[in-house]
Amino acid sequence: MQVNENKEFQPLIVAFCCNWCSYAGADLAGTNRLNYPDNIKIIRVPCSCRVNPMFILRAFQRGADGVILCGCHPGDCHYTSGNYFTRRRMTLLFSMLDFLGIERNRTRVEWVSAAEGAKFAATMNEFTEAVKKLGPNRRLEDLRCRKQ
Amino acid sequence: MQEAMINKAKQLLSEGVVNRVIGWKRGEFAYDITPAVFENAEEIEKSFVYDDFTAANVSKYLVKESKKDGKILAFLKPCDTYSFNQLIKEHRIIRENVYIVGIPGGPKLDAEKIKAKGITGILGVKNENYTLKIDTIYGEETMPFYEAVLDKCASCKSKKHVIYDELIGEDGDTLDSNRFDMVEKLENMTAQERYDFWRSQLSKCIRCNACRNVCPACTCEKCVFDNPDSGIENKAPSDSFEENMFHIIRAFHVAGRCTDCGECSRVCPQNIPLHLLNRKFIKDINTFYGEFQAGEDITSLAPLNEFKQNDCEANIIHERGVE
Amino acid sequence: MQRIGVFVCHCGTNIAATIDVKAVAETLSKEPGVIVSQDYQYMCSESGQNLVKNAIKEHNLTGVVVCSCSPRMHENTFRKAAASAGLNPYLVEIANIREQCSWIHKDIASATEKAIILGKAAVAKVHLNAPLTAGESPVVKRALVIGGGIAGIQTALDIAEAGFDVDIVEKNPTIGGKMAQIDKTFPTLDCAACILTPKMVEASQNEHITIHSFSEISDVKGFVGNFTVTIKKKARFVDETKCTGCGLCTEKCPMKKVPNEFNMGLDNRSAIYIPFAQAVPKVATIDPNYCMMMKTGKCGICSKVCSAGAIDYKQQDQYIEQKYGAIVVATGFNPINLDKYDEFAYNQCPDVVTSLELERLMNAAGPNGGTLLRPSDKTHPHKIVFVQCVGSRCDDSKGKPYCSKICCMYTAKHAMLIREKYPDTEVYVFYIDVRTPGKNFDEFYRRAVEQYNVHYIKGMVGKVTPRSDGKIDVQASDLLANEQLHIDADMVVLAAAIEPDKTARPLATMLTTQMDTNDFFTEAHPKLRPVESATAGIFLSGACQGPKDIPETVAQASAAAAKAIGLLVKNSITCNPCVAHSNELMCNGCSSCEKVCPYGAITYIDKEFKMPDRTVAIRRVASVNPAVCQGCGACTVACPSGAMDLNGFSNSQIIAEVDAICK
Amino acid sequence: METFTYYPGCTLRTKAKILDVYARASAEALGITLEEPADWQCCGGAYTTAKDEIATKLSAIRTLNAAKTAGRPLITVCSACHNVIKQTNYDILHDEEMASKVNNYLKLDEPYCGETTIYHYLEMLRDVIGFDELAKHVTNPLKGKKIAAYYGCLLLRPSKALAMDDPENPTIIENFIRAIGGTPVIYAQRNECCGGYIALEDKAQAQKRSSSVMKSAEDQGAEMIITACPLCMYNLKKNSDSTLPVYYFTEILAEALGIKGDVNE
Amino acid sequence: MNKNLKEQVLRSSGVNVLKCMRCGKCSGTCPSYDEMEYHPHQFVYMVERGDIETLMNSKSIYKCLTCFACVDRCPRNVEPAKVVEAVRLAAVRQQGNNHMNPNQIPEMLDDDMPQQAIVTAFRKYIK
Repeated sequence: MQVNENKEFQPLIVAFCCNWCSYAGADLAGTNRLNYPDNIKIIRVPCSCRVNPMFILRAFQRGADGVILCGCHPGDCHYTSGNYFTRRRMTLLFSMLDFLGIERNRTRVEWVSAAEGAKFAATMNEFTEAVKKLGPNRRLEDLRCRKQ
Repeated sequence: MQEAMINKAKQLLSEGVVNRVIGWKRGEFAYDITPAVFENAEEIEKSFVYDDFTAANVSKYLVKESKKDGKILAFLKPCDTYSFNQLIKEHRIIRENVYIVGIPGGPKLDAEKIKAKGITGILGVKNENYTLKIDTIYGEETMPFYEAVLDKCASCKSKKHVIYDELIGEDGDTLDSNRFDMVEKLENMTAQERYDFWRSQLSKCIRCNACRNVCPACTCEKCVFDNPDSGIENKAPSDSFEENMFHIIRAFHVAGRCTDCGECSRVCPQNIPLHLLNRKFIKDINTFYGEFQAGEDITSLAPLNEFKQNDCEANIIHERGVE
Repeated sequence: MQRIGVFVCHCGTNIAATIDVKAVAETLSKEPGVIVSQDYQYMCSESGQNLVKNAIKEHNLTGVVVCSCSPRMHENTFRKAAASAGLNPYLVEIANIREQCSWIHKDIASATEKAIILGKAAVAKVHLNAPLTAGESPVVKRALVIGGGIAGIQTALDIAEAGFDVDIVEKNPTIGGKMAQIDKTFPTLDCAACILTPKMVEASQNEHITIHSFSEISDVKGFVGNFTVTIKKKARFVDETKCTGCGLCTEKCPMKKVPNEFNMGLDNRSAIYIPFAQAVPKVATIDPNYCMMMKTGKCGICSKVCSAGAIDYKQQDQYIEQKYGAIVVATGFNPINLDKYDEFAYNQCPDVVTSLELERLMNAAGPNGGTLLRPSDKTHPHKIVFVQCVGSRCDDSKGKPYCSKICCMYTAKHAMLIREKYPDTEVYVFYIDVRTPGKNFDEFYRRAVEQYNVHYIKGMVGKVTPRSDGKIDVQASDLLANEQLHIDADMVVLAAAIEPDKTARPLATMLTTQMDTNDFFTEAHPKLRPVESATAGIFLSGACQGPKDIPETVAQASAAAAKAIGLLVKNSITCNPCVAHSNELMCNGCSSCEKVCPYGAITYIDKEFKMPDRTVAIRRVASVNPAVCQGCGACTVACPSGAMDLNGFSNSQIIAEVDAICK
Repeated sequence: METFTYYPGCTLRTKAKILDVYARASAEALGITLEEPADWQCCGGAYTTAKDEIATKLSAIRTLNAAKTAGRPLITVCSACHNVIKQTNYDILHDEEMASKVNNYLKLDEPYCGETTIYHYLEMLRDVIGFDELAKHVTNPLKGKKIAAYYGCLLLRPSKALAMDDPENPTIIENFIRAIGGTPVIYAQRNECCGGYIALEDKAQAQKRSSSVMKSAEDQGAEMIITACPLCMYNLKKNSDSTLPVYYFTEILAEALGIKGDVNE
Repeated sequence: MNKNLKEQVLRSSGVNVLKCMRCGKCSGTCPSYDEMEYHPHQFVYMVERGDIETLMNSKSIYKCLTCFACVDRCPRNVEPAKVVEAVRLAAVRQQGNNHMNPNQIPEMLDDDMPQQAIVTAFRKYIK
């Protein structure tokens, strides 16, 4: 394998976006041509509360370096309360990952409304930078899934 | 105590209040005490055991037992009543089919700790003024009582029965335990140290599923790890990720439901301190969402099934404590 | 064996300029199960859809992946196409390679690579898609119009005309909005009140229209066809049902020093007030910030003089809950605050006014009874300078980037009216461009110049300095004469930019509708769906969507009404089949899912199970009501055993997507 | 007692000593220590906005770096110095290319990257001490005095870099005037140019500009005008056709604090 | 049109002259307007056209007071003063093109003239 020392580490980031706010916010970022890195790959879910912790672990297992979960702002959930459950679930999940010594900032929850295209792009830029700084995910990967 | 329990069991059977009794039996060794169902006075007389090694929580067995015909008598230690209550809350036990006699709890003994002192061939134990006299095939040995106590009993959270039909002996109170000390100690380590600690522990896991089988919160009809459709079916860990995954998901599934009975660590043949994962969640829940003790009652909502509008954001995890 | 078709759209150059669509189609053709992979100029066009339909028929496809724009845009288009070709519409997946790929990336190689990955994820998902059948949900035959300006009034009248009940919620004590404050309307110069107030009366008398004035929206729940809205009726301390609008209380009220909002603060009103003579509803309102009774407990005069006994100092805010099938947003606009433009001395000099203030100064019902007088000394101004584009067309942090659209025309109107009424008054208009596209608009502007001799000067005012002699020194550039002018003006009128009402953003949040960066509501499609929001069942009327003059606002208001009526005439709408379902064999009956369901869609039944040992066990298991379930998926995560899953977004589908992306 | 690095600038050593001595005395009375860096240089008087002008920015950077090394915020008094130093710092923070060129040139022990916080003396009064607190120290309030604040151009603009106040609707000097007991006079020309350095070459223009400013203040009933800039002082006093008295703000500050008599001009 | 000069002025000023919408507010607000042959908006437009030399040869470049009123009030964020300065620099950087000679200074001074004015003039007029 040839390693290009100068090549910047390009993390793989999975973004779960709720259909009503954040996915629409991502669309708005696109409509407004607000760039963010192609490291971000979006998976559409109906609501942030659809995201099972096992999806997040699965992404890390398969080689993701960061996972970000975006939903409607608290109080604005299309389903009225889904994001509140998300918030508690993710708080505990992040805490457990931290407890197990997994680097912080590989995971994030952000609330992005359908009107916040700019925030979506800014969040994705910022998160990608943060994950880049952490380097590749090694503590929560499945060696068998490592890309050669 | 064993005597009083046997008498109570026989009485309730003869009065027809119950038609079965769940208690404990001795296995091959003196310290090998496992739950067992007795259907008549003779069996009880013959093999019912309740002693310092009787630590097993029988509440989980009632998920199945309570669905059978007739009422069953269950002897529940204080910690077991929390598990029992939690299962009632989750509609897993039919309360009417169980007659609960509350019995005083531990501290119970850990045979591994006695063996660790080089004492083997254990035939029986006696607690005399907190000195443990151990009768072995090689003669009598002694050790300080508290050095042989199970970890889960050493940090006992409550001597109070939260549910019962009658009590044998006095009821106690909830205790100020130091149960979060070790969690805190880990929290204060660096991420790398924590990572190393858990790697050294979880890499021992052989996925014997003892923790899952004993856990009163793990009562799923079919565990996601056994279900080929769940997407995470995994029978044996073949990689560090899978070792982590199983325990993270298991802890997550019981978060807000785990009563901290400590059975998982007690039964782990690899001595992995699994209860620390559950306690971490309990500590977080207490910190973030207010004090919560699963199984304390049967009405309160589990912390993950409710919310407050001003709950903290998940990202604060990345900013608090030691990284 | 899956037989999947992949269809990659160029979207003209929208996608094809940044993504090598041929390479995407080529690469995806090698994915397992894919038997046909094509690209096409416009997949959403009829011939593009035919391409998909023909492929479904020809290859007997079991799944379709369209790599195109956002599924929020055309998912339905392709689902319909699939259905018409005999394929279950839920066997279609969209890979969003426009909004989330070609439009945000510049590098062709990496954008193409990403598009392929998104395509692979969609293919992986469609492998696991199951055919779904949509249920139906009833439509509540009632519409809500938020905002009672000319837009809201027109929309409500049109909906009512079609026979549907409609509620107007207006935050002010009266409907009428900005148009009620305007003196004359361009380009015909007819009086605004003369054409507006009959409509206001019509609205109040229409049996299908209920007006909730002095009310706000406090909560919106539900979905198209079935919204539940909580309306907060703010306490006006006057019983609406009793007040006759006689106005005696407003005359007798001793507190008369309250800045009059209706006249832009140019004069005062009493603490109990009726905004203007033709207010609808014509009901008094007490301003608790000024009412002596409310503040000190001493006074009570209004209560004493009210023969109807309508005064109620203890009145509380009321909350009404009402169900609606459709919601029309008509929240309108406001002129911007001019604090950051004090080079025009707006804060320093009362004779520097905004155009809306000038409307009131010139209005017969205004503070000066229609005589144009300077606010400072009530003298007649002889030289008036109009400044255009104050805060519009700005690329700085202070102003708005857009053209406010109405200023050129109303300034021509103002200039003309002043010259008509006061021929001794010189009028100067500093303009950057005069923008008059609209029927009879440019003719109107030319009349101001040619017939009324208004001095139009190409250039901009740079500094306004009030002087002690009462004159205002206006320093400006005259670009065509190439000189800097100093005009001793008596009044300066600023054409302040307009912006959406401040209530729009929190409202958008409650409605889960999109807004642009300027807080204008975003239409579902800028050309083809200009009066619909992207959220089904929510329509846009008037200036809340962008700057508009009155004719345009009314046209859009009627268009929004037509769209709302189109929804209300249906008895039911097809509902989302992507709902949760529980696998009874795995369900523990633990009630976790029930606890997190916001719709109460989950109940429990005792179900008999035949056990392997031939015995029968009865177990409590969850059961989802698909008509009530909205498909959020909260239950699927609450369920520890994984018995609960969601159609269209199943655990295995999402995991397949994760795996495809991370491969 | 807080300590700040204090940059007087060339004019405060010579023609504008009054501005300096009262600034120092008042600071002391307010419990602030001003410490002058050992070897400061003249800021250059005007900021060169050109991106390809590096040398003209160096002296300001040296001052900024001195404050950084001392670990203290930098206090300026003269409007021109403040403008130059603030704009320099803004460009260092926002123009990476310039920052690297400057640092390549200076070869400091550690590159200067815009770390220093800069307060104009007025900002120090507002943001560090607080006008409410200042009011408590006033023993000799300028009761009833109608005072016109003259901002000129350099304190406020370019507002992106200076960020002192709203450039069209400033309040800082007016609030200062209120704090010392006076009544501020708002007039339109308060943020227009006095003519500045053009006085050297084109007296007529300076006269025109200064007179226009003074007239505007007089029109609104001002009894005196205050400034932070020696060049404004010069133009308003010398080149305007008005007799309205002009003072440095530090002088009337010292007066309000009741220490004016103690200071040796 | 001198392409190189235009390039240089654009680079040195950092201004995007294409953002100008020709409203003339810079010239409307400029305190030195009457002293100038070419006015702020013309600087922006002439730089866009590449007509730099005309500007360089005009005394207008020494009339800007650097008061930044045009910079702050420009609705399009064009920053005309920076263009004026870039053109002025392009002029004085040419050898022998100093606008002022140090020995002219003394006669311009009076007793109260602050140093500040002199150093500023040196910055503006001389290279």
